[in-house]
Amino acid sequence: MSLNEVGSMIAMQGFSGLSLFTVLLLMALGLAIIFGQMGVINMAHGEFMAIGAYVVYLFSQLTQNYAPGLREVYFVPAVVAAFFVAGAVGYVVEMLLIRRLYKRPLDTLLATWGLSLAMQQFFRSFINPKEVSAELPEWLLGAFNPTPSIQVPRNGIFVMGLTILVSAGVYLLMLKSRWGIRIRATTQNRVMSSAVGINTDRVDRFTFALGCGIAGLAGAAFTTIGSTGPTSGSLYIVDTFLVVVFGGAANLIGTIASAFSIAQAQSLLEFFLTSAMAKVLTLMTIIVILMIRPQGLFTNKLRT
Amino acid sequence: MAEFEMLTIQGLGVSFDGFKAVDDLNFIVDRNELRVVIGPNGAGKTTLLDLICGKTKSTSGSIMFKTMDLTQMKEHDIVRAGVGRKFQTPSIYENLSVSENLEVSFPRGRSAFGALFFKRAADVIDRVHKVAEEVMLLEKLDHQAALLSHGQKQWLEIGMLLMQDPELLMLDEPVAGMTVNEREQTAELLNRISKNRSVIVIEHDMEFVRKIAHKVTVLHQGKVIAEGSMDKVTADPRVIEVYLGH
Amino acid sequence: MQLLFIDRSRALRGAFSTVLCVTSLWAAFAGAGCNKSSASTSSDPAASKTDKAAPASTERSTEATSTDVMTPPGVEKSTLKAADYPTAKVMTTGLKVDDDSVTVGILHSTTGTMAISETGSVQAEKLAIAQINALGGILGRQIKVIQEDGASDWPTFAEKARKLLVNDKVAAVMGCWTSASRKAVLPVFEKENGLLYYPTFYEGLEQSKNVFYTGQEATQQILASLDWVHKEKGAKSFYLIGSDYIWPRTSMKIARKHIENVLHGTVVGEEFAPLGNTQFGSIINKIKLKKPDVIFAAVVGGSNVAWFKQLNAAGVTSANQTLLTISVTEDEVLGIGGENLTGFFSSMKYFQSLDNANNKAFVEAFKKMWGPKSVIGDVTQAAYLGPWIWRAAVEKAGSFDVDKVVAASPDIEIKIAPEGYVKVHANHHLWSKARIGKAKADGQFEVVHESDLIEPNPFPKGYQ
Amino acid sequence: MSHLTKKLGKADLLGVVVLSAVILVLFPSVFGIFRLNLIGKYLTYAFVGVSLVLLWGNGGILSLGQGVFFGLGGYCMAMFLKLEASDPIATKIQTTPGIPDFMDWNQIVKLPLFWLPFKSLTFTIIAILVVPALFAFLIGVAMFKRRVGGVYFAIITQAVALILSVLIVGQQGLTGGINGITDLKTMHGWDIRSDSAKYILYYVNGALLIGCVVFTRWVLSTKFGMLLLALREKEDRVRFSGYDVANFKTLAFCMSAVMCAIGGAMFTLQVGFMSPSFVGITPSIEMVIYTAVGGRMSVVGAVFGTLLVNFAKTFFSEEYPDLWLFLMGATFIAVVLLFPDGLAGLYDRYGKPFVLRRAARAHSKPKATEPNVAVATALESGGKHG
Repeated sequence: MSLNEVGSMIAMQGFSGLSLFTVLLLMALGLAIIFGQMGVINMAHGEFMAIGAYVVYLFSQLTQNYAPGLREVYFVPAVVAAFFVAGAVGYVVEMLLIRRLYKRPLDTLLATWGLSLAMQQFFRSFINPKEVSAELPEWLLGAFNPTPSIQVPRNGIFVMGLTILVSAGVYLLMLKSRWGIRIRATTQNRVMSSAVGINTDRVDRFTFALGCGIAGLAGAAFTTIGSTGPTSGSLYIVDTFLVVVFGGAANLIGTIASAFSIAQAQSLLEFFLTSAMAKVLTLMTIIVILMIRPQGLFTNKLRT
Repeated sequence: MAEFEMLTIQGLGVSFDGFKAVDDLNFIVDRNELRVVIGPNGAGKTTLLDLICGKTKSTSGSIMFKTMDLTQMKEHDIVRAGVGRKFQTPSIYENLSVSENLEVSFPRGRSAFGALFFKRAADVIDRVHKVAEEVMLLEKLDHQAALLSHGQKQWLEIGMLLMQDPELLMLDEPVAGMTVNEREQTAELLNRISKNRSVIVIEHDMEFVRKIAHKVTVLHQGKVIAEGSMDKVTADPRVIEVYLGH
Repeated sequence: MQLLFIDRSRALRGAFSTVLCVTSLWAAFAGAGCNKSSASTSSDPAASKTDKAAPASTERSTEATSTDVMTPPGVEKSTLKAADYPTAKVMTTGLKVDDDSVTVGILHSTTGTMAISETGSVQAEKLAIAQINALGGILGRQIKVIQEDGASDWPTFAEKARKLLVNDKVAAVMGCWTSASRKAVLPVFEKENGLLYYPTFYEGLEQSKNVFYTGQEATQQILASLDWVHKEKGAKSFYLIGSDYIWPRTSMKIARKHIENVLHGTVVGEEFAPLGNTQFGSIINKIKLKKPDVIFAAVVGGSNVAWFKQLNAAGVTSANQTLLTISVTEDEVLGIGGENLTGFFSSMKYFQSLDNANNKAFVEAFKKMWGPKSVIGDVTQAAYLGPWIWRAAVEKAGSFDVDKVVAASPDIEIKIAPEGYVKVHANHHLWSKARIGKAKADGQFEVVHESDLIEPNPFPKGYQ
Repeated sequence: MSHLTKKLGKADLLGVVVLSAVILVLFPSVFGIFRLNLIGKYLTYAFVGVSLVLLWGNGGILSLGQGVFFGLGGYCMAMFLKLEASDPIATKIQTTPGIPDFMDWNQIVKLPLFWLPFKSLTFTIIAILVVPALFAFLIGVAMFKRRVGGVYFAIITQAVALILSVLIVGQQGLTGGINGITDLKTMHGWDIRSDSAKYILYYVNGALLIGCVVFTRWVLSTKFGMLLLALREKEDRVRFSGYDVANFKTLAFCMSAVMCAIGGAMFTLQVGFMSPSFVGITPSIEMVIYTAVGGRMSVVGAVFGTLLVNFAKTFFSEEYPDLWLFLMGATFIAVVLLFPDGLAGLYDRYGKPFVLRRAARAHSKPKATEPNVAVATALESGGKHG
């Protein structure tokens, strides 16, 4: 093997790691907001991702049947729609279910698990029990070749771009906007926030909807790299939680760092070991580190 | 018996992300003394108790309880050494009855297996009754703790500490939320129990402080700014400035 | 006094909740049995239970009765009359057979993760049964169906298998999909002496008196396809990749032995991804590093979709890489997307595009019953064979008794099989052909190679 | 005079007696062996339910990895049975006779070392009790000493369950992989698949379950039990009363693990196989739900909750397979939202006032007036140990 090839391999493997990082981050962002800001353990997060994926599928079907000429462009509005549909469902779920459980975080876990079962069966009964596939536009298929020996997956670049966009958006929203201030104020002191005139119910509802919307966005993006089926969402849920917990729940930078380190570890280990061992080793390392630092990588040290 | 102070704190400091909640603090409590710590909000009073009982780890300095350095000990070991602590909001087990609350605090069967095979012997029942009488809850022994009035909950928590017969008792705002009548009774209670142990009390109610305090320490911004009798510290211009100037 | 009341209330609380629970549950639990028996005595054979229990498929025609089903061409309506086969003679072991009907079980997952795969099998089995009924049934008796849901959960499969055999006394069961579910029910079938027709291509290493395997065992699926790719593409080096469980592992073991000992090629890498794995970036890079002539793949489920999408995205397409898979049927293409598969090869015994009269009739009948958009994969076709093989064996034996049916089964031929022709081997597997299909963008396969009939060999010497 | 003494009085005993009557007398006299065997299987899940009442309901520690212990117990038992089923005569068609079939398929030619001791039943039984306890101890010490609790503990135990199931599936030569360890036949020559064996196993299982119920109630009635309840409410108060909280949690975790393992071993015996599908996350969470349905504070309730959900599952999946998951999901949500104390809570709210009225009338003495009832109810609703 020539030196050039080694270089290409390192480049491609590096991109694999980065790509996995952005995938994990996109999965985790929505949950980080919901879990980190609200303390709600949303076990149906994966199903909200599936909603996003199904929205893309729906758009793809409509395009195929009614406007085949739009195949190259339907994907972008589909992703945007995925955000709003999943967000809207999240809004309703918050209103009917989550609202009543803020004081009982472990119970949100059980209730949303029930929700996830029902949602899976909904997909199965009313959409399709089998896996479906949205027809992707050409520009998302295949690889981009910067040099003859380096192939960079286009869908990977797309997911990466989207992740950067969403992360930046979330960052600005949480830290710079009035909404972000309200959300953070509500998290830190609910009573005080409502006393100074923040409608905390509304803030909760929108925060939850935002988290779910981002999950839908992630699901939509993942139609380019993974499956769309009734149980597709459940493939992601444990990894997602680990990223959030490992990062230190209430901290966006922590989530990013955590997704990055988990992704790099897993992708490197996978390259040199078997996949099963890579998975086991990564998980174990996370657990061990969490035992040493129970509050995750990044926390705000608080006066107790 | 060697002569040493009950509690000697030297150069104690702790900071949270650069904010010094307690800073180079020196503090001595004698045997059988009832000391009251006062100071404006954020002066570091509660943090001081947290440091002594091990809830917060110090960044510098030492806390000697008799001959033991508490900064090196685990929370439960500190309690077993003889330091009891009442929290600011009454911290009792609302799901248990008053007698169960007291019994759970009895200093036997403290290991996990010990608790499993703990027998309610005559001495335990005896002690529960004695303490209940002390904290004026004898009538309520079989009541569920959740049903007690706020003041009674405070007493119950004090009772739970008395079950352990600590040599140093620390009470964070014991009369908060009490009626005038209950305050009277609490003052008497504190005077009774400080007969054979040292007690540290954090309190805002000056009238109450005057009733119980042997000596008063004033904290401000994590430092001791005055110490002495109630009359002496209330006359101290620095104390007046701290209280009025803010 | 007061404490006394507490005591009494505590005492009665246990009793109360017990009574409450037990009575409310009783109806549910015992009632399940009652309802079942009433359902199975209803007059409309395949339809009654079929309708209620059929997985929700929106395209499915709602009234699939025995009269409007299309039957295979060239099969005459059976002239056998139940009167010539008195129940006392054809059934001596307490099975659910009377003068008009015989009951069989269908046991697949309609819920849970496996529902994705097992739906097609249920549909095919119901089609075959409806056709048999339309042709006069079996020994003059109409077939009734009791369908149970294995819920993608192996103990549930065992539980339901026991229910079908012990409670419902079904004469045969069409069912199971994964090896794990088959392994879970196998002891039940052996203990209760039941009869199972198992449709999935699988790893072999099994042969039970009580099971007929209508799909390919591993050597049938693998050896011929490796020979073909070796001969046609001059392949020497292979990269093996599968999901991490018994079927891919056994298949890869057989493939490796064949590649190394028979084809004198090399295996340059072997990789097993955990089930449910969604990230193949690193594995794909490893493959690129090795530059194999052929990638030989057996990834399953949601992972399979991720694997092919990411493979395509990494620039690995049929233009620059030969890939042969043993885990992609037309069903899987739906999830993966034809555009990600175009030009890759799949080894199966059946493709929907097979060009013969049997298959054309089968596809038409299937679509008529289950909707024009239906897709038929290898396992679906194998599941369709089950009822036909059972019918042939029962009529040959002149009895529903399991022992007699089993004894009559070897050498049964199914000439109307959509895949062409199959014959039951003494080892309970089928003689069948191996076929290589080249994936097209529209989700169908173009058959590029067809072997001779291959003898099933579940315990291949030299491959273990 | 403390009402603690009343906690394990004849009243609670009666609850257990009723449960025993239902399990040991009522079910066997009404159901045939097929349904009874099914109930036996459900009752093995009830072990997990009971363990969760101790750990979660009273201790406030939610473990989403109870399946791990259920699986460990089940696998220990399965290994013993598999070795017995793999004698050289029964396996003579294998390349290496005398080892389990799945090992032979994976080119293993010698029994792995850790399988060897499982030839002994005594060792197996000890292992069923000790291995999960040890594992729980290790996790417990590591987590609780570091004060990992609440949500974090739940998620980490979930990850542990994931790791173990990935390991078991991945090491199929040693563990049987995803198929699990199947085709178990005899125990010291005794055919566990025969009807008579199923009856006996049902009773053994029932007796063990009742044993666990009694044990758990005893634990909850001791000072240890009170402290569990106490630290669920005010962990700091317990710590600053001189208790090493981590030790208490660890011991509770170990006890719950052993109970799950007994359930797992009985599962293997009654169902005839063990597979990694019990070790994973889904069964672990489902078992939490059984407990929630029965009432997370009520030991007897947990058993009934397990039976109820599983009866319903059997009924609905036979009759309305499509609806089943909707119903299951709705049940979870309803239990959490509307009846956080499950069946036992429902009884408290609707059944008990009725019972109390009856009791009051029966005694019809002037002392038994309304205020007394009110106090009794208030006391009751707090100290739910039933």
